[in-house]
Amino acid sequence: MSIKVLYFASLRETLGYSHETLTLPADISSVGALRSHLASRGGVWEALGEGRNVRAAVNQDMVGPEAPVADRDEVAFFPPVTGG
Amino acid sequence: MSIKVLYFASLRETLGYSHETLTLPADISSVGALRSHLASRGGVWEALGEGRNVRAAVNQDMVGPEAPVADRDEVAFFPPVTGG
Amino acid sequence: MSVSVQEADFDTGAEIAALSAGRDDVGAVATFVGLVRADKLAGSGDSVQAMTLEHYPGMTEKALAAIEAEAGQRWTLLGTRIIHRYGRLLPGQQIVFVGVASPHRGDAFAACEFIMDYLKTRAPFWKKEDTPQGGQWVDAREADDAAAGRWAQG
Amino acid sequence: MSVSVQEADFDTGAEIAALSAGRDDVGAVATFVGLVRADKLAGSGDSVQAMTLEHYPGMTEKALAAIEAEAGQRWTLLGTRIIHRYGRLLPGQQIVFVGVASPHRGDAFAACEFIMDYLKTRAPFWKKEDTPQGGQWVDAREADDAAAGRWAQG
Repeated sequence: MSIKVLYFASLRETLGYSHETLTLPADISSVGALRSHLASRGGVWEALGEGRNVRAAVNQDMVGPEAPVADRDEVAFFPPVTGG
Repeated sequence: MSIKVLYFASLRETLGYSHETLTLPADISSVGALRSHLASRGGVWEALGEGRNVRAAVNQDMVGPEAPVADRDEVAFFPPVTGG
Repeated sequence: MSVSVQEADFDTGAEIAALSAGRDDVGAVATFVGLVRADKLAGSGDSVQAMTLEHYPGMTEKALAAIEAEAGQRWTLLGTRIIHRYGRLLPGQQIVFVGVASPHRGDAFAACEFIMDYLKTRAPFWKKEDTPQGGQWVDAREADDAAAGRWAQG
Repeated sequence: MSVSVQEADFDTGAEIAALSAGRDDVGAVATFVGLVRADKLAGSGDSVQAMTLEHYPGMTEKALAAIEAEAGQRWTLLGTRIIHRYGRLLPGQQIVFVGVASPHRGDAFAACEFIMDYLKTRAPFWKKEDTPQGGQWVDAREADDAAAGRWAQG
């Protein structure tokens, strides 16, 4: 399964990446599982770890950790929004 | 005691007066008493009678019937306002 | 803080700009513009063709200034502006402008709505609608009293 | 009904006029303008010197359109307009415009405040303040979550 992952704002700066394309193991099928998978890279990626205030979107809709992730999805992680 | 009385909107049209200057009997010292005094003229002036929806101001502040009326005051009677 | 009662139209963009001009502490400007609607008349196919606004010169300005002052006591405001027109107005034309500047949006929204609700029940304006059957005074709405009543302090 | 996400400034007067242009059924236009404040920074005498707004192109427009559509389902609206800027902005400059046209003021005010509250918590924008000590991301405010929570339907 191949997906695109985007990072924004402080998370983008911390990770040093604005986006990446990933081939995921078959057992990673939710946003929460993807996030844990990324955090397990260690180092700066712990910014995605449990307890960090990170929001997610799949295909440009904000979602919770239980949301499914499918092939070719666009998944984004970012801090709570501060527009307006 | 001499006062000026103003009438506005539908009340002005009904009465046929926009204003008048009145010399009041000494026993008329409140807005409510003045209103009854005017209504007792009969005819179109019954538009100021009890039960009619009329508001009052003394010296350009909206007041209730208990408000005092003093020499040289400007008293106004009008229907409920409909601006905005 | 300023109030105008006038026959002339107003420029909403210029009024909004003036509320934050030359300062850097305004984070929020909430505004309201009221316009003449061509409402259908009950019991006929006709619509309102124009509206004439009468007011009580002197008291109008005093009432609007008092409403503005009360809003300034209730909320943190950096500027307020009230403009109300009188005279003959056509459907689509502007009647009233209320603009409120504040550091924060909550105060700006609340104060703007408060001013409109109080204006509707306390400022001495009266509307008369021109219809094909002649002039007809607009009745006060109980909903406006209820809206103003929401702001009563316990 | 229209949404713009842009670097360019906007003309509030023209946007307000467009919300009732050519129609005679709009009685109320409620608007909000958000601006950059030169807030004092905690623990220093310095102030915010500029702000850079980052956003998520594509999702931003989608989120704003969804908020606008939800407002249109909750209230009787005749037009809505949302403009949100991104890029570098200075204190006093405009960030966001929300305008809502309705027959009646109650719906216009409620929908305008609803859109702002939802925009603050659901639209993917992030602010970074320029300070003499460098860039600093703005933290989300719990008060904004609480404001958006008010509109939850039971």
